[in-house]
Amino acid sequence: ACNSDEKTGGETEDKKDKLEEKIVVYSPHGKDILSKFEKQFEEKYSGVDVEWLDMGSQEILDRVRSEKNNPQADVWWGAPSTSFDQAKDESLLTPYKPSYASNLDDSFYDPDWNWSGTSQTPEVIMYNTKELSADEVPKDWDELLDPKWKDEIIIRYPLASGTMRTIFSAMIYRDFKDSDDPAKGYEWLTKLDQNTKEYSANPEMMYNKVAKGEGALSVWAMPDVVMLKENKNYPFDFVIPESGTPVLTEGIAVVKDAPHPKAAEAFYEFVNSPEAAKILAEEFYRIPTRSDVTDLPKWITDTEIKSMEIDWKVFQEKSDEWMKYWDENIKSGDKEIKE
Amino acid sequence: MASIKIENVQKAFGKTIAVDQLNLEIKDGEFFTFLGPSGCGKTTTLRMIAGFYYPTKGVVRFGDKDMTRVPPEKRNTGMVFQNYALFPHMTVFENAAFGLRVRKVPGAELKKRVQDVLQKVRLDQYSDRQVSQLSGGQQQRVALARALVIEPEILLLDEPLSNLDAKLRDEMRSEILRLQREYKITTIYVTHDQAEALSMSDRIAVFNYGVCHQVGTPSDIYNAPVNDFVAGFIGESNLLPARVEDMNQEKLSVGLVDSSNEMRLVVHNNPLNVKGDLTIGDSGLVTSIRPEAITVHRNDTGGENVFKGSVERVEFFGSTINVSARINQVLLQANMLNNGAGGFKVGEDVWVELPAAHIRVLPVVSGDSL
Amino acid sequence: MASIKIENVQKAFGKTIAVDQLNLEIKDGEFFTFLGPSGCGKTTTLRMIAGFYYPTKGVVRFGDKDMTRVPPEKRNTGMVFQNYALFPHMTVFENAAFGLRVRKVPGAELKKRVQDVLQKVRLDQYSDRQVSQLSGGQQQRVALARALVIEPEILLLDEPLSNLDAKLRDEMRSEILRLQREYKITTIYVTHDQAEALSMSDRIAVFNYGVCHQVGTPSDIYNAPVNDFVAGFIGESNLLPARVEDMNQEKLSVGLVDSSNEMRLVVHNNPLNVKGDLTIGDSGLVTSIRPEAITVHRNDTGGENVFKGSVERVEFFGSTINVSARINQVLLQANMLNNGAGGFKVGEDVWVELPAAHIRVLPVVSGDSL
Amino acid sequence: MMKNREHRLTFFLLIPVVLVLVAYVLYPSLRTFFESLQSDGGLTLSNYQDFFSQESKTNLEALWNSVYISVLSVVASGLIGIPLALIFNRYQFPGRGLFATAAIMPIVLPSLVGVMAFMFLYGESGLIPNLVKDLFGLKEVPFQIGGVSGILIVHAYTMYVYFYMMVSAAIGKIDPSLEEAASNLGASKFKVFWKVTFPLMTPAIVGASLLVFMISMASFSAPFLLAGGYRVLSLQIYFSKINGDMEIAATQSVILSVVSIGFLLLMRWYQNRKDYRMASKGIGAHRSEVKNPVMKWVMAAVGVIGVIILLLPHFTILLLSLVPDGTWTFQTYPSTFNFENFRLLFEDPNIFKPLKNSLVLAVIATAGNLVFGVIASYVLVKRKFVGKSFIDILVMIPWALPATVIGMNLVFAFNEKSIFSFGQILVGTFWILPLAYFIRHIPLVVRSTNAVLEQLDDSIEEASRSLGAKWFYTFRKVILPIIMPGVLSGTLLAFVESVGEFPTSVLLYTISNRPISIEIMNQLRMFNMGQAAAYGMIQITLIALVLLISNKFFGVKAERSLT
Ligand SMILES: Nc1ncnc2c1ncn2[C@@H]1O[C@H](COP(=O)(O)OP(=O)(O)OP(=O)(O)O)[C@@H](O)[C@H]1O
Ligand SMILES: Nc1ncnc2c1ncn2[C@@H]1O[C@H](COP(=O)(O)OP(=O)(O)OP(=O)(O)O)[C@@H](O)[C@H]1O
Ligand SMILES: [Mg+2]
Ligand SMILES: [Mg+2]
Repeated sequence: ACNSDEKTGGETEDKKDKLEEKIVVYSPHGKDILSKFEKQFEEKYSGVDVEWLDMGSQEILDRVRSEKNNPQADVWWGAPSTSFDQAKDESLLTPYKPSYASNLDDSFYDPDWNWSGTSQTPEVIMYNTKELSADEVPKDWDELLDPKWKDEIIIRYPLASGTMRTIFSAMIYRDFKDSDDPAKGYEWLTKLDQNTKEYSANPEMMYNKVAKGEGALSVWAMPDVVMLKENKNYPFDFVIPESGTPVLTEGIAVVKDAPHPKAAEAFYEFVNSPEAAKILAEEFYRIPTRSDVTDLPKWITDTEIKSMEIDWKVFQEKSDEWMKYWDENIKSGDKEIKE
Repeated sequence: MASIKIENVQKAFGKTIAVDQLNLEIKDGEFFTFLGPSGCGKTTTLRMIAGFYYPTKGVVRFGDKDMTRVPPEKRNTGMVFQNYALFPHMTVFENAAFGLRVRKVPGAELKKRVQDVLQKVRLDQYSDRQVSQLSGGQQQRVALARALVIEPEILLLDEPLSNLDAKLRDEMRSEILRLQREYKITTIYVTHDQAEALSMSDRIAVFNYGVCHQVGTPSDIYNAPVNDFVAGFIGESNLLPARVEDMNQEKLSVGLVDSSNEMRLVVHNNPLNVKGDLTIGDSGLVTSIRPEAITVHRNDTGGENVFKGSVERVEFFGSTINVSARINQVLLQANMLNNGAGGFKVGEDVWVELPAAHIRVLPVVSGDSL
Repeated sequence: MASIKIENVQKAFGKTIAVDQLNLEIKDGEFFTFLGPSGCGKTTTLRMIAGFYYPTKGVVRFGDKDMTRVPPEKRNTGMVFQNYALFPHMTVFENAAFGLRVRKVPGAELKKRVQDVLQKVRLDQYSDRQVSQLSGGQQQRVALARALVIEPEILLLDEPLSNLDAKLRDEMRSEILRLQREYKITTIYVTHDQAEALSMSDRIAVFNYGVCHQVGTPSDIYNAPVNDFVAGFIGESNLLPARVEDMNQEKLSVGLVDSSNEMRLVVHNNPLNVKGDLTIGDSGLVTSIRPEAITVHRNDTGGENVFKGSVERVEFFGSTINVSARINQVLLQANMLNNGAGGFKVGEDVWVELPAAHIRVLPVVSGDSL
Repeated sequence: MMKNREHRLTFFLLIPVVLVLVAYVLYPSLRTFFESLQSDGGLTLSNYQDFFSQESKTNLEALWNSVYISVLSVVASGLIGIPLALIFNRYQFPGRGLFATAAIMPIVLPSLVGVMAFMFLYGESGLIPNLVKDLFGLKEVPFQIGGVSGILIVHAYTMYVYFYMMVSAAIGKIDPSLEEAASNLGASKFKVFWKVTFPLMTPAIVGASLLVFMISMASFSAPFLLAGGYRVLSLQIYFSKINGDMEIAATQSVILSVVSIGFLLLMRWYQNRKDYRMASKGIGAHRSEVKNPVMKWVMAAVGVIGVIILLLPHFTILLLSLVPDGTWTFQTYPSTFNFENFRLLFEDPNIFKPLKNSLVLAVIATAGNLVFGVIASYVLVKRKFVGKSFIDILVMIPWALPATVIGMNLVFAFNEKSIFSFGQILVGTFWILPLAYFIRHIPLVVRSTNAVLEQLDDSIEEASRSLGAKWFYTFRKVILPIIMPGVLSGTLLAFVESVGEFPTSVLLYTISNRPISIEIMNQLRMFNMGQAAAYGMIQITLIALVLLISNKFFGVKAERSLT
């Protein structure tokens, strides 16, 4: 009913006194981040009650999809851009162009502004520092295929994981972008599969196994690795592959037919303000997308991320097919029977 | 009001026909008994009256009201189930009190009535027991108490005393009768104990294979059975296949088939002794005579229907003695009181007298009545 | 081998003592009957023999072997449960075949034996029915067939015929007896039917309240009961509280307490008629006389023990007639055959004769035997 | 006018049952079915064609694996649950009551945390294998779970409870004289069990088998966590969904429920061949005393050891909750223990809100289940009407479909106004969750009530009615107390499941009714294993308390109807 707001992104600031009394946020960011921002937002816009539901990004997509006829949420904060693209294709989102649009790199927003990026997540090679020294660790993707890592690699089961899907798709895409043929990539993945000891069903199990030394290596998202290392005392460190790595964009979007569109936009702006980005970076290990955030923590400024050139459109089109192929043809059946 | 009419009722379980073409009228306040061999459809009929089965065909009426499809709880019948059907989760007292609680009888009266009835069935000191802790006979008495206490309009008793000893059975019998007479409860009673049936009932219906053969007062049934099945089933009877050899207004002479036609009996030719119209040469008949009507003599007394035979078996039944004597292939049972008169010995020669007044000539209906 | 010894057995359920101080010896191949009122401990005793209960005290032996704690399946007993205990999930055939299957009897023989036994209990055409589709009596027969077919060493029958009609009961009785004699199966039989008990048993044990009062042959029990309970429980008996008024070597004169001491009976003074040593003035006794021993006359016949009274009730029991006559407050029951001799009428004056040879003087043990 | 009153009664009892089933089960499920017929905008069977003709045969392989795992799960759960039920119901030994209750504890495990507890216990770096390794100085861990056997172990572990509960309820209803008759006829203990006791428990075993079969068909966490690559249908559905192939997911769901329903029909056929009503004359509840004292203690020991093993995962969760985050990462054994996790949890002033929500939701839903389940079960078992099989299938569908599918169905059905929701939009309101739990657990109560109702002799009801008691009075005062053990076992299961329910909760919860399972999941997602475990412990304690209390009640009731 509120589609008229579609193109009025810039005016939000002016109308903030007319915000709805409430805003509902779906987000996988967890209690800590969400309650912090709830408090800050409510301080700023008194009279607006922030409600958030904390759940996995896949569940958010399910939920938004199934609530299509009767949306409950206003803002969906946090998911890889691919999820948003999927949601966009199912027209679950309302385009909104934020005030800071000019501070976003092209790759950090949807051309139609259905979503925009809030943080970037480079994928890295993660290793157990008790098992391996920094010199031993593979420096690039291809080194993972070295037979000496046989049964040392533990990987999160890729189908259910946005991170892993991105990495696997990227491995195929490296060749595909030129040859338009995934065969080479499949071959690469087959070799990786041969070195892989186990596919873990969820990240916790993967961390646990790598930490306990059941395997020494994995591939995963950098902020998580940093967080585990810094906050949870896991014996982890990471290597950014030399040849470049896919960098996922985590985004935010306004849900189509959101019941509280104005407040939604205010929140959209709020959590991506430079101050917010800084808090996210410092306390929650998230690398901002905005180019105008200064004073970032050392772990961000010190790491040089070589981003892989990726056409996310292709990813979105092909990755289901690729993953399906991997699932049905590459993944070796004996992996699950380990006794 | 509480008369029961069963009109043309049939009950089939799949292919088995348990009750067929039943027509009964049970009068208000009557004590009516169903007699019949095991599996003949007594329980099935009771259950149709209680409302647990719907007849496949036919109508059940109480008074003039069609009750065929009225639910059991609206019939005000009290039933003692053949398998007791006690409530396992209740004590003896609670079992007995159930019907009264349903009727919202106030506490004090309820207590009194239940204690009364439990006392009548000699279970007063068991009232707090779980029913599973009772012996078989005690359980049966709980079932009886439970049905009696509500003083229903119609009492349906399915072998309610089968597991009680003779003494207790006697007491319970009088109790049931007392209640029945006092409150004019129409009572239908199923029993296998013929003495019970004959002594208690106003009328009796005799069943076989789902069919009712005869309805009548105890002495009707006993003394004037309509066919060989009834004669054979109720009480002991010597049933001997026979043929009409000769007849006149007064007497009939019948030849016993089993005796290679050597034995002829004289029978009074009147409706009490002869069932149906007969002519000379008729066969497919039996003569029936009760063992207790037969007298056995040590010496030839002469006279009508006296035959010489020899003792083949002597059985001792407490108050009575049963003597089986064989006369030309025919085995006859005679019953006599054990009044100290010296018993007969196996092999001894005796003269057996079959008083003509006690012989009945009946049609044969059942293949297996003998 | 399969003799059974029960030594000093007691069985208590919590505070209820169901069986106390029981000592029995049942001989190999004997047909032994338990008689007693409902709840007296018959089933409990059977269950101890079958091995379902452990005695609280005492020992159960088969032959010389202590079986007290041997599990039931090692006892080779066949039991007909008072509640049938049929397997609801099996057909009639499967129920009957169970014991044979357990014994691994080969298929063809098993089939034959089961069909045989089902035919004997007249259930051959029901063999494929689920037991829930049978009538009460049919179920009881399945229970019987199931126990008989295994031809056990010991057969325990807990009121196995209570729900059968007289005809069938007769047949089943003979079948049980035949089997018992043929295979020399030690059999313990519980029944409430005294005629059954008296006619079938080698010996009988009479129980009351968990205590065994008398063990003996049927005629022992019937003709020479040891106390008023046995006399009163087995058969009908006129039990009259009495006091020894006078006695000599040959005769005893006892005064009936109820008659305000007006009636005196002459009793033969020998062990058959007098139980225990008596002296003049002894009370706490009863005289016992069977109804069938009493003769009722229309006119004064004179002689010993003849009293004038009047008829108070006449009951018709098929083959017999029961006359109750009152003589100076004392009510006497007399039994006579229904042999056509004209019945007595209520109120009529009669002379009642109590033959001295049939009167017994017994000690009183039970408060409630009357 | 109905033909007669009995039919009318059946009819009246059927109305609510059918209404509820049509509104909340059939109607939503049909949406899934139609979804599965959708492809390229039209209605076709092409999705099904694809399913079966797919080149790589992964779907067929998954289907086969699912069936295989489910059958094995049924067998394994039965092998644990039935003996435990026998031991705890047939033998009296010290502490029996406590252990009998403890045996229910596996269903108390929060699903994901529970499986993880298993990994911590028995995985390659798990406590037990390493303990054995260190104790005996082995070079390698002697064993570890994972793969198919891992799934089976976890399934057996969590699902035997269905057998345990339902068989326990049914055992008490078996007329002991039947077993006595069998042993009297010479059957050994084993034979008695195999030929009499076991067949007489058929309704309970069939019920439990159905529940276990279906729940394993739809089981998600265990195959996913323990054997991520092993293809089973429930995972295929999940992957199809996250791949965005909603039609394929729907197709796979439909096929999954068809298989489950096939199993249901098979079981029904098996059970209906025979009669299980205890129809002895009188009440043969003379409890047999024949007990071998040695056996008794052996049994007791087996039972107790069994229960200790069964409680190990709970201890593991306790352990995890006492280990502060970050101190048990690479170490084989934890070294630091304190209440840090609990402290962190309790700092949040809203900590008790989810607890309260879960309890309230579960109570509402379970109350509904109780009423509905008992009526539905009664109608199904004791009344005659046409279409019984259909109703039976409808009753089981909420269990045959994966929980997420049920959740989605509900969303689709109730995010618009409909008569079934009294013209309200239910999605986004408080009531959608209790409704979801209610629907989800219909089969539990119905099945467990069926199990005891099948054994009930009809003449008990007749006796009551001939004494003048109306049907409802009879039902309340006679039938219900007798079948109480079965009703309670189902209700307890439903309650416990409701408290821990996750897959539908996550789709349907709102701010106002956020349940505890969501909370645990979120902690887990934030890698707060310790706090998740602490939350798990709170949930376990809570449910354990409820169980203990109700078991007291249950025990009293049961005793009265058994002795
Ligand atoms: N489990 C039990 N708990 C308590 N008392 C019991 C139990 N079983 C039986 N009794 C009592 O023990 C006594 C004897 O019972 P038993 O079953 O042996 O009687 P019975 O002689 O077989 O009687 P009936 O002829 O009525 O079957 C009865 O008074 C009964 O109430
Ligand atoms: N549910 C049923 N299905 C099929 N046949 C049945 C069913 N119930 C009873 N019958 C059959 O109907 C016939 C009559 O049964 P009913 O119970 O009325 O006999 P009954 O006269 O009470 O016998 P009993 O004296 O043995 O109790 C029997 O042959 C029985 O096998
Ligand atoms: Mg019957
Ligand atoms: Mg008994």
